[in-house]
Parts: sequence; C-alpha cells; structure tokens
Amino acid sequence: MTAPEVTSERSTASGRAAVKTMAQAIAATLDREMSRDPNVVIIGEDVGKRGGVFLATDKLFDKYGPDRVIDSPLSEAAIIGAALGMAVYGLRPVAEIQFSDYVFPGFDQLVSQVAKIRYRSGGVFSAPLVVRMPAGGGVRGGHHHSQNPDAHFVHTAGLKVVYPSTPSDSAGLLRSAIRDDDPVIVMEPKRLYRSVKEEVPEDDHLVEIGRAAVRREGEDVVLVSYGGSMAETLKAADALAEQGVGAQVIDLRSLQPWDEELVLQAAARVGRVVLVSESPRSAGFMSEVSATISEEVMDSLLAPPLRVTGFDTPYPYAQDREYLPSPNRILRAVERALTY
Amino acid sequence: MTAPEVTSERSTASGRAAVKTMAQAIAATLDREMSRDPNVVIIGEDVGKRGGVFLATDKLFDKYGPDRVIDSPLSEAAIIGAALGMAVYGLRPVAEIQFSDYVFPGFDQLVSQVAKIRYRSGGVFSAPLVVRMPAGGGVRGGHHHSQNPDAHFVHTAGLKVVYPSTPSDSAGLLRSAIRDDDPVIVMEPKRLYRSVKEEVPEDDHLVEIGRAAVRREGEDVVLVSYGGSMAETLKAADALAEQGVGAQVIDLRSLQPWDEELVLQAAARVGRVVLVSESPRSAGFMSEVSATISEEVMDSLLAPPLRVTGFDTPYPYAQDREYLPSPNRILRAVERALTY
Amino acid sequence: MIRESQGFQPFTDEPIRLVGDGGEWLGPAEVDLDRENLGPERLKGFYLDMLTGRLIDERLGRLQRQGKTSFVAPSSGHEAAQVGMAHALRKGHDWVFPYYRDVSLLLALGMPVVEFAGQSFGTRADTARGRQMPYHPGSAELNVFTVASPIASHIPPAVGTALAMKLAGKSQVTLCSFGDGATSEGDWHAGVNLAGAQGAPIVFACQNNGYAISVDLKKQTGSDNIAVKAHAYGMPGYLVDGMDVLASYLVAREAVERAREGVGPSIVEFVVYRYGGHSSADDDGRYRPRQEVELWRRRDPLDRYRRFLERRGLWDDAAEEQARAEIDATLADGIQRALEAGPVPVEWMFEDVYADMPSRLAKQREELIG
Amino acid sequence: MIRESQGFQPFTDEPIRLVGDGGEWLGPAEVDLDRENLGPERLKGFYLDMLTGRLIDERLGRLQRQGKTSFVAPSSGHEAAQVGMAHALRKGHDWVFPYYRDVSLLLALGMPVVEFAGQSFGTRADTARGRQMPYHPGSAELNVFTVASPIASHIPPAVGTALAMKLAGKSQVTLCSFGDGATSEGDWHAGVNLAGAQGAPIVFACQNNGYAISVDLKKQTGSDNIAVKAHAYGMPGYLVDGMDVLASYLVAREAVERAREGVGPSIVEFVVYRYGGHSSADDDGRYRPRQEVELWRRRDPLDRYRRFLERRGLWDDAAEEQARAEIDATLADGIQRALEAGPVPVEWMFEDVYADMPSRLAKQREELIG
Ligand SMILES: Cc1ncc(C[n+]2csc(CCOP(=O)(O)OP(=O)(O)O)c2C)c(N)n1
Ligand SMILES: Cc1ncc(C[n+]2csc(CCOP(=O)(O)OP(=O)(O)O)c2C)c(N)n1
Ligand SMILES: [Mg+2]
Ligand SMILES: [Mg+2]
Repeated sequence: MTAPEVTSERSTASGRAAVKTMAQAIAATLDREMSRDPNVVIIGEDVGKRGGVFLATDKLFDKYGPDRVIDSPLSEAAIIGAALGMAVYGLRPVAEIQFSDYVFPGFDQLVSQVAKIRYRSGGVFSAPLVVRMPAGGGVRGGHHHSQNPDAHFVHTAGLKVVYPSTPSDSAGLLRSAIRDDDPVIVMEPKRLYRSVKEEVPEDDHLVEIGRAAVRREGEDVVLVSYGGSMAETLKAADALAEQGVGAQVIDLRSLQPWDEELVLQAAARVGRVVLVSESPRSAGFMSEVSATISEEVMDSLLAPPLRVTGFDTPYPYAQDREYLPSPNRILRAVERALTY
Repeated sequence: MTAPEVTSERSTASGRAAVKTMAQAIAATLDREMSRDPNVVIIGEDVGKRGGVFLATDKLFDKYGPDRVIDSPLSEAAIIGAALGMAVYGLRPVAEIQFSDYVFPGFDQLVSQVAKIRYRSGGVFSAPLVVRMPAGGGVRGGHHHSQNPDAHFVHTAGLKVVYPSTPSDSAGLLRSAIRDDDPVIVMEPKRLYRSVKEEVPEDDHLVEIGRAAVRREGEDVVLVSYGGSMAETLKAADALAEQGVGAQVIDLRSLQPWDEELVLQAAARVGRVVLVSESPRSAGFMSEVSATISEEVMDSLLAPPLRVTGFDTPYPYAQDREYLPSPNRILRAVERALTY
Repeated sequence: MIRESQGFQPFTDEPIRLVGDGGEWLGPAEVDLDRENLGPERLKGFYLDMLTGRLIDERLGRLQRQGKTSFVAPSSGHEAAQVGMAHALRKGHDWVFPYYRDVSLLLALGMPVVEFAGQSFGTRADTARGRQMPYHPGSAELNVFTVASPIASHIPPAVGTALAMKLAGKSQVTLCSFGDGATSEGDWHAGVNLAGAQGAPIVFACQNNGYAISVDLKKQTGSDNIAVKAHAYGMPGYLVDGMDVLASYLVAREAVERAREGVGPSIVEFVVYRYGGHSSADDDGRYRPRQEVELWRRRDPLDRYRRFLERRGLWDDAAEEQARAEIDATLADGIQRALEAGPVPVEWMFEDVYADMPSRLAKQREELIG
Repeated sequence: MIRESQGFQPFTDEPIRLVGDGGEWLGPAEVDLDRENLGPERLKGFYLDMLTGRLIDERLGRLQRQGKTSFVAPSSGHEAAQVGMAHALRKGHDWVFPYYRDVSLLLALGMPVVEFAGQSFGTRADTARGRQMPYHPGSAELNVFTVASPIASHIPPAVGTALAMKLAGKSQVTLCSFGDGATSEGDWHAGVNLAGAQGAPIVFACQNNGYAISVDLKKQTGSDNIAVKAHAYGMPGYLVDGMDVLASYLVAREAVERAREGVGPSIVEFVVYRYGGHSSADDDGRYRPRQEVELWRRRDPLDRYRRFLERRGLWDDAAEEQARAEIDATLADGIQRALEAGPVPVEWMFEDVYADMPSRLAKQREELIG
C-alpha cells in the first residue's frame, strides 16, 4: 500500500469544479449519473416534486419524470424491496430513506433480501442498488430523527456501507456506490448537509469504497472517525495541535469494508488510538475497530484503543448536543491515551 | 463481588426437580408463570393448538384458552407490537418469534417502540414483555433458519438480552425475564432444544439477568461464550484439560447487560482470553467484549482477546457445521493466545 | 343516515355529512339532537374545543417563527375530526393512540396546555422529561400513548391494548389515530389485520388530508379512499366529512360504541385538509397550488359549525369574542408556565432507559458529567 | 362467466369453477376451447404437468423419510393452481416470484428436475451452489427469482421488477406467488399497495390452502377470503377454484394479459388444500381433523381433470400408465444426477457475498481452511 496522502479540503480532482453544500453535491451527482446511465432511477418518499425533504433530489423529477423519479407510498419496505426488484431486473436504483431512523420498517427487506440475494442465488442474481439516508444527530430531532444505525448494516454480510463527511466525498462515494455491483448503504450526516461548502469536482469524480482519508498528520495519537463526528474530531485535533500534540486524523469514509490497512498501520506506528463515533457504544462499529486493532497490532500499542461514542441510550431531545462526542470528550480520551 | 462459583450441570436449587430438555423446561416455565400470574399471556405464530413448532408452548392452549394463548396472524410486527400494547396496558406478554431470522419484519416494533417507550414517555409507560426466539445454526436450515441477531439487540438501548445454554438456565432466565420490568429478548439455541437433558427445578427457580456462570475452572486461558456455542467451547476446554492446559470457561448467559465484572476479573487474572460466538464477527457482540476488555484491563493482558466467531457471510446451507466455531477453531485460537 | 336502527352506512361513495357549508342541517329531519346527547352545552363545547385547537395551532406557529420552539405540526383544518373523536370517547377510561397532528384531540380530551406545551419545549413541564421533539406528548392519566415519530408504528401496540381489554373486561375501547399516508406502512396492515382477526375493541381513525407531506393520495394508493380498505379486514369502513364536527362525532361515537359492545373494530376515514405546510420544516408551495388550499379553506370546520350554532341561536359575535379571550388567556398561561419550567438537567439523558440504571450507563454518565 | 366481453367477474362470493367433481364442464355451453387456445395437446399438457408435480412431491417425500434429503414442502392438492399459472405466462420472458411450495409451477415453467432436486440436495447440481435449504430454487434463464424463506419478503421485490418493466417496455409481466398466511405480513401490503398506486404489470397469486402451518384463515384475517382484499388497493380480486386447472389457467391468463396490456395489477386467489403436513417437520394431526383432509381429497385436481379428459376421449388407463412411466423415469434420472453431482466444497461458503471477495473474508476463509 502507498503512503497515506493527506486529502485537503479542496478537491484534488482535475476538471471543472463548483462550490457546493453536501446536499447540493448529492443532487448534482444524482443528476449526472442519471443523465449518464438511463438505468439509474430514484425511488423514495417525497423525492418527486418536493425534491426530497433535504432537497437531495431537487429538480430531478422535472428533468427525468415520474418513471425515473418515483414518489413511493409511505413504506420503507416498499422502497427498498422495489429497489431490489429493479436492480435484479437490471436497473441501478437509488432509494432514499427519509431519515435513517425510518429504515427499520424496511430492515427485513435489507437484511433478508437485499444483502442475501447474491449469496442465496449462487451469484445468479445481484443487487446493484444504493440506499441513501440522512443520519445522525445535532438537529434537535429527538430519537427518531437522529439515530445512526450504521452498526446494524456493518453487521449484515452482503451490504457495503459508506459514511462521508464532506461534500466532495459525498459526491465521490455516491457515484462509486451507484456504479458498484453490490448494494451500498450511503449514510449522510444530515447536520452537515448545508453547513459546509467546498469545491466539488463536476467530472466523474470517484472515491473508492473502502479507502479512508487522512485529514491531519501527527505522530502522538491517532484519531479515527467518520461522518458527522469528523467536525468535532478535527476541532479536537486543532486544539491538540495548539498544545503541541500531533494527532493524525483518519476519516474512515467507508465502514464496510473499512480501511483496516491504513488504520492498523497508523495504530502500530503511533501506538495510541482514539475512536470517535456518534453511534451508540455497545456492539457499535467502533467496537469492531477496537477489537481488530487489538487482535492485529496489540504488541505495538502503548494504550488501549479508546472509544468516544454516543451513549447507550435512545437519542435524547433536550440533550441533543450533549449526546454527541464533543471535542472535550475526545480530548479527555486523548489525555487518557497519552498518559496510559 | 463474590468469588465465581462453579455452576454444575445439575441444578443446585432446592425443592422438586425433573429431568427435562430445554424445550420442555421452557414449556413448563411458561405453564408455571401463567398459573402464578393471570397477566401472563402468550402470542405468536402456531403457539396455540400446534404448541409452537418446537413445542415450547405445548398444551398451554388447552389449559389457558385462546385469550391467553393467542395464535397470531403471520406477522411479526403484529406479534411484537401487540405484545407491547398489552404490556403497556398492564399484562406480561410473552411473544414467540418462530425463528429469530423472522424477527426482522418486527424489528421496527422492537427498535422504535418496545426499546424506547420507557425513555420517550419519561417513564410514564413501560414494556414488561418477553420476546422468545429460537436462534442459531446447526439444524441444516440455511440462512433463514440459522441466524443469530443478538448483536442487533445488544446495540439497541432499552432492550435486555439473554441467551441460555442449558435447560435449567432456560427456565431460570425465562422466569426472570417474565418478571422483569423491562423488555427482555430471550434467545434460545435451537440445536440444543432436544439434545441435552438435565434436572430442572420446578419451584420458582430464577437466574439473575446479567450474571454469567463459570462452567470450568482454569488458570491458563479464559474461554468466554454463550448459547449454542457453549457445547463446542466445553469440548475445547476438555481437550485442553487433557493436554494439561487449564481453561476457565465462562457462560455469559446474559448479553445485555453482560457480566463485565466477572469477565474483566478473569481476563485480568489469567491474561489470555478467547471469545467464542457463532454470530457474524463484524460489529458482533464479541467485538464489544473485546473492546471492553482492552479498555479496562489491557495492562494485564498477555495476548489480545481473540474472537472465534461465525463468519461474515450469510449463514450457508451446505456448510451448516463448518460455519460454526468448532472445537478445533477454538483450540487454534487458544494456541495463538498461549504462544503470543 | 343518522342512528337509524342499523346506524350509519359503511362504504358510501360520498362522505357522510350532516351540516352544510352554510351551517344548514343536512341530516334526517326527525333527528332529535337532544336525544343524541347533543344538548346546547355539548354543541357549544364542540365549538370551543375546535377554537382552542385553532388558536393553539396559530400561537405555536408564531412561537416557532420567532425561534421559541423548534418545530410545529400545523393542524388547522383537522379540528372537527379530532374534536369529534375526543367527544366520542370516555376520557381517561378508553385508550388513545394519537399521532403528531392531534393537538385538538388531546386538548379536547383534557390534556392541560402546560403539558402539551411543556412537551414541545422539552422543559421540566414535560411529563416525558424532555425526551422527544415537539408534538410528541403522552399521558398516563388520560391513557394517551406517547406519540412516536415512525409513521404507523403505533398501530400494532394500539391493537395490543385492545386485546388486553378483552381480557380485562372493563368495557374499554382503543382509538388509534393516523393520517392517510400511514395506511401504506406494513405495520398499519399488520395491526389492522390482527384487530380484524381477533375482533378487538378498537377504532382506526384516519385523518385523510390528501397528502403525506408532498405525496398525494393517488400516488399513495390505488384505492379511491381509505375507508374502502376495511373490506380487506372484514370490518366496516366509514367515510365521513371530517370538517363537519357533528358528522365526525356521531360516526366516531357509533364506531366506538360498536367496539365497546363487542361487535368489532372498524375504520373511520375523516376527509380533512391541512391549511399549513406539513410541518414548520416544509415548503408546501413545491407541491400544492395555492388555489387548492383556498378552496378547502372555504369549507372551514369552524366557520361552518359556527353558522350552524348561530342558526340555532347558540352563538353570536359576543360569544365569539368572549370565547377567544378566555381561550387566549388559558393558552398564554399554559405556554408561559411551560416555558418558565426551565430546561431539564443533562443527567436525565441517562435515566429511564431501563427501570434501574445499569452500571454501564452509570459509567457513561460519569464520563460525560464527571 | 368465461371470457365474455368483460372477462371474469372479480369479487364473486363463490370460487370461479369450470369443471365439476365428475369432470363435467360447468362453464358457458358456447365456449370454444380451441378458440381459447386450448387444443388437445395443451389440455393433455395440463394433466401431464399436474401429474409431474404430484409424482415429484411423492418421490421427494419418500426420499425425505429415508433420510436422503433434509426437508420437503408437500404440494399435493396445489397442482392445478400452479400449473394454471405456469401456462398463463410467457416462459422465460415474464418474471416469476415463487414461494417454497411451488414445485409444480416451476417444473411446468420448464425448470429441469436435476436443477430442482440439485437445489434441494445442495449438491453441485444446484445452480445456487448449495446456499439454501431444500425447496428454495431460482433460475436466471427462466426469470425465476430465487425463493427466500421469510414469508412475503419477495412481494416488494416482485413489484420492483414490474416497475422496471414499465421502463423497459418489453410487454413483460411479473407473477408473484404466495400462500394465504403471507397476506398478513406488512411486506405483502407494502408491495401490493405500491403496485396498485403505480399500476404495475403484476399478478398477485395466492394459493389459499386454509392454513398457515396450523393457523386457519379465521385466525389469519377477518375477511371472508383473500380476493376481497384487492378492494384496498383499487384492483380486481378474483376468487377461483384452485383445484380446477381450467378455471385456474383461464383466470390467471386473464389477469396476466390485463397486466401485460397495461390495465393494471390484480389479485387472484386460488382455493386449494394441502394434503400433506406443512412440511416434513410438521405434525398436522395436532390441528386438523383427518376427515377434513379426506373431504378435500375428494375434490382432487388430478382425478377431476382426468375425468374431464376422459369424457372428451383424450385420456384413458393406457395413457395414464404410459405417462406415469415416462414421468417416473424423468424424475428418477434428474434426481439421480442431482445426487451424483456430489457435495459442494467448503470454501464456496465464502463466495458470492460480494461480487469480489473482500480481504476480510479471504482472511476468514484462511482461518477455516488454512
Ligand atoms: C416510518 C416513517 N417514514 C417516514 C417518515 C417521515 N414522515 C413524517 S410525516 C410523513 C407523512 C405522513 O403523512 P400522513 O400519514 O398522511 O399524515 P399527515 O402528516 O398528512 O397528517 C412522513 C413521510 C416517518 N415519520 N416515519
Ligand atoms: C417472516 C416469516 N415468519 C414466519 C415464518 C415461518 N413459516 C414458514 S411457512 C409459514 C406459514 C405460511 O403459510 P401460507 O402463507 O399460508 O403458505 P402455505 O405454507 O400454507 O402454503 C410460516 C409461519 C417464515 N418463514 N417467515
Ligand atoms: Mg396526510
Ligand atoms: Mg396456507
């Protein structure tokens, strides 16, 4: 494997680029993929005239019509199941679940049908589909508009899972997901939909599924995170830098498969790792990363991998912000790792 | 905490006891709880005249009638949701999901309603209900009759999860679950339903939720497991004993909450831990145990906690046995732990 | 039509309507409202309850626009259906499973304004301790199951309470309220079908406002209306003008009493319209023409029913003025108290996950708070 | 009744029936079977397909009792419905979403015995590489979606293919098959409702055998039959005698062509009975009286239809004997080859999880195999 490159906030892709929010980058990517490939179709609640409640499908209904931008009835099982049927038939559906909290009525379709069709058919059928879903807290939505079901997906063999944190990665990973021959869950950190803008390449910008990005270099501690919590993780890294502590910051971007190679190398090299995720802790995705690090490179560790995560409670309303890993909580964990 | 007692295969409870299979122990416990408490009701598919497809509700329909032993329509959402409504009203429903693989059509009811009603109502409402489900492989059932969704439940705040491995524990944990004021998922290792018999106390035998049992003592390595894999884990321990290697064997019995105290003490004392579960590895329950051990007692470890688990594939049919952690796979992990 | 021996007709093509746009009585001439338990006080009560719903909707909408609450779910246009349902129930005896748009239903059932507002603000006035976003209340005293956001996820639990009632034998009934979009969810079907198979004492009350956010009924389902879906479950389905409070009340009452007497469950569809956006986060201009909204506003349930009362000499401008003043005062007071109750403490986040806090959570609380 | 201008009547109280118990024609006298595309060869073909289904059912049952296969799902009693459906379709052009009890449907569609049996035995003859328990086949050539165990989970995907067909414009149709119990699942409703809202070219074919394992229809739903549920989705629901192969074929054909012409989806309910237990793991004596089974056996679809053929001079004992011998030979050969194909290798367990094996899985394979 090549040395990890620092991916700057500005896109490094050649060709035209425009400054976009994450929501805009997603809508533009969908538009380009739909115009490139007539098999790409969209299905979901309010994805039509409404353009999606976060406007991630803005204007696509007008451009591609009701047969390619399908306003479904209010049923996530119908959305995901129909997407599977379309994919098996040969289309490349992109399903939208309005909030990741509402994936559960369609969870059986994901787990029993989508994830297993390739396996159970011996490869005769497959499910090249994408399920997009706004996820995560920090929007005062209470527990049914704030959850992060990523661990459920990661635990389900047959699914791929990505969770970008920047407009540019949102575009690049979504494009890769659409072109992937397996089902990909694209989780989108809704609290960052409109809060950050950056240059997003307008060409066929792809981000490889399974490849993490290094956001900061540093040799004292490694911070691993993804999605919405990247913002807090970077803040923590900045604070550490001011104290003269070098934190390498890894944005996983993909959770299944995840970039074990990069993370294990970093863990082995630096010896101190803090894992940051806003998902609940128990049997969460960061438990997996922690267990893998121990199994593979425990000898090189100077401190145990420490998790800074959402709590094992339903997502609260009044404590919308306190639930999330804050820079302070991350710094406390770094402190523990450094002084272990 | 007191010193871990070795729980023998024969029950230590006083009073009358009878030799029973696990399925019989469950049916007898349901019977006794229903006759003790008129609020205990059963709902599920084929739980009536059929007595459940594994006969876990055998004869209860004749004894308690159709209002207390409810043959539901074929809908897990209806079963779990109705159980919640009954619990909120004041009953103590015991729902049966015919196979744990079929919990997913009812997963939204579990995750969005059952697990959160106490929290979201500020404690005004609660869900004292039990969801029983035969789980696990080894019965040539292919992936839709063999899965172990335990990690999904453990990851869901608000649920308790138990997973007994013996007839006596099945009775004692089920009874505790029925009397618990929170929702408890009772997973039952279906391949052991009829294969083992032991004395099961007929009195009010309770096994505390959250408390593990030590099945073997040993000071060279700690084997932690639960449910169906206990059989293979004990076989591995026996093989080790023959080689003069002392393996302490811990049967977790409860996964949420799990007996951190006992496991951490053992890990710290012995320094080498092998974690055995037939559930898929990625973000599985044993990832949680591994991560917690590292976080809490890494200093005392002589080797990383090693996982021996089901693979990250859908559960296969032809390789029904090979998928499961075998004594050999466990022994290879022990070997690695001992020589680390 | 009204309370003949067989009661109302299910599966009518047109909604059952008893009061016309001009407030005129459309029902059978011989009906004696007094005998229908509809004396003057009750008739005026309907209006007061609708007015309360309208005014709190407007007031909370203003507070939201001022940034004083994070979210509202407009309900103007739905008042008649909700007030009709509320009056059809035995308050605190029957169970109610509302959805987020049911403010008129809940206040008419007797939920104190301070409780409703407290829940919305997530202050200490919230009996649910600040756990959910606005418009998600519940009440142990009123047997009101706490609202949950996932659409239709309350249907199977509602049926569960009705099954429990059969065992308890206290002549209770469950009323379960939802929108047209909810009927597409699998859980809706699972619950209604279980009720039909078991003959559970429950009424499924659909407020069909023609939209689920932006998705209109044609895209929602192939059936002409919601009531007709009752065929699938072997139960009657009543189609009612949900902007006619008398029709709403009388049909709901019949369905409720039918359930109470053990005859079985039913579906009641109330045809309504929401004047506002789906929520304060919506932009309904994207999917509905303004003329459509204006057209429906002309059938306004309050205006129409006020004319009905005026024709009977039960209402006039003075009564209106006084009623508004009194309601405004009540609302202002309840909202004020809800705001003043102050924020809930951070550590409450870790409570009520289980009956007893597990050590794991206690440690996590420590991690945050120290 | 048969193919009048409007075609068959939906929502009849009694199942549509064309052949009586004695093999007599019950349909309209003027019907010209030839014009209905029902020449002698086709008529005999129905019988041969039903006989094949019956004989493989019996043969695999024997193998199961001998311990040579782990599981069977008896289908005797269902043959007419399944064969009727199969003939209503354009094989390999239309899509089929079967369930586990559809052996007659699949063989009549053209699935080779060696494939069906290979799947059951999980040998190398299984095109799905030994991944599922018996009675869960699929076929790319025949557009047969691989059976999945979770009841009704194939309904939304079936609708998905039908939606895709609207885009592709190749005049295809999807037929989706399931039992009576399946109609209670939320996913069934979600899928059927989507098809209704979108006018998808699909036929929902229910084999109502009166039981879902032990749960009879009364406990399954409050409606009198399944066909009536079509009201909920704005589509026609046809109630058919599913032990009458001509009625099954003609109604299925009408529903399929209706979908193909773009008129819309429909539900067809085939009233059948399974003579055997739910599966080889069942003990149906616990929930059904023996007399009930005997009563239904008297309406046997093969016997009845054989009498019909005999009356027309199209069948006799000699033909029967020859047909049985030929089918037996075909079945024996296919099953033999399926068994002899031999076990699948252990390492196949790790393949087909994804298009390319991730390194994580490659490591796990190493862990097991070295
Ligand atoms: C399971 C689920 N999916 C999606 C949503 C997002 N959502 C909230 S309200 C709504 C529309 C509901 O429409 P309807 O049932 O007609 O009620 P109305 O709002 O019109 O009163 C949707 C899609 C949700 N809350 N739950
Ligand atoms: C989701 C789900 N729940 C439960 C089961 C267990 N199960 C297998 S078949 C069956 C009954 C199906 O009955 P029906 O749909 O009427 O078909 P039939 O077997 O009678 O042909 C049940 C409950 C399952 N396979 N899937
Ligand atoms: Mg609506
Ligand atoms: Mg059946």
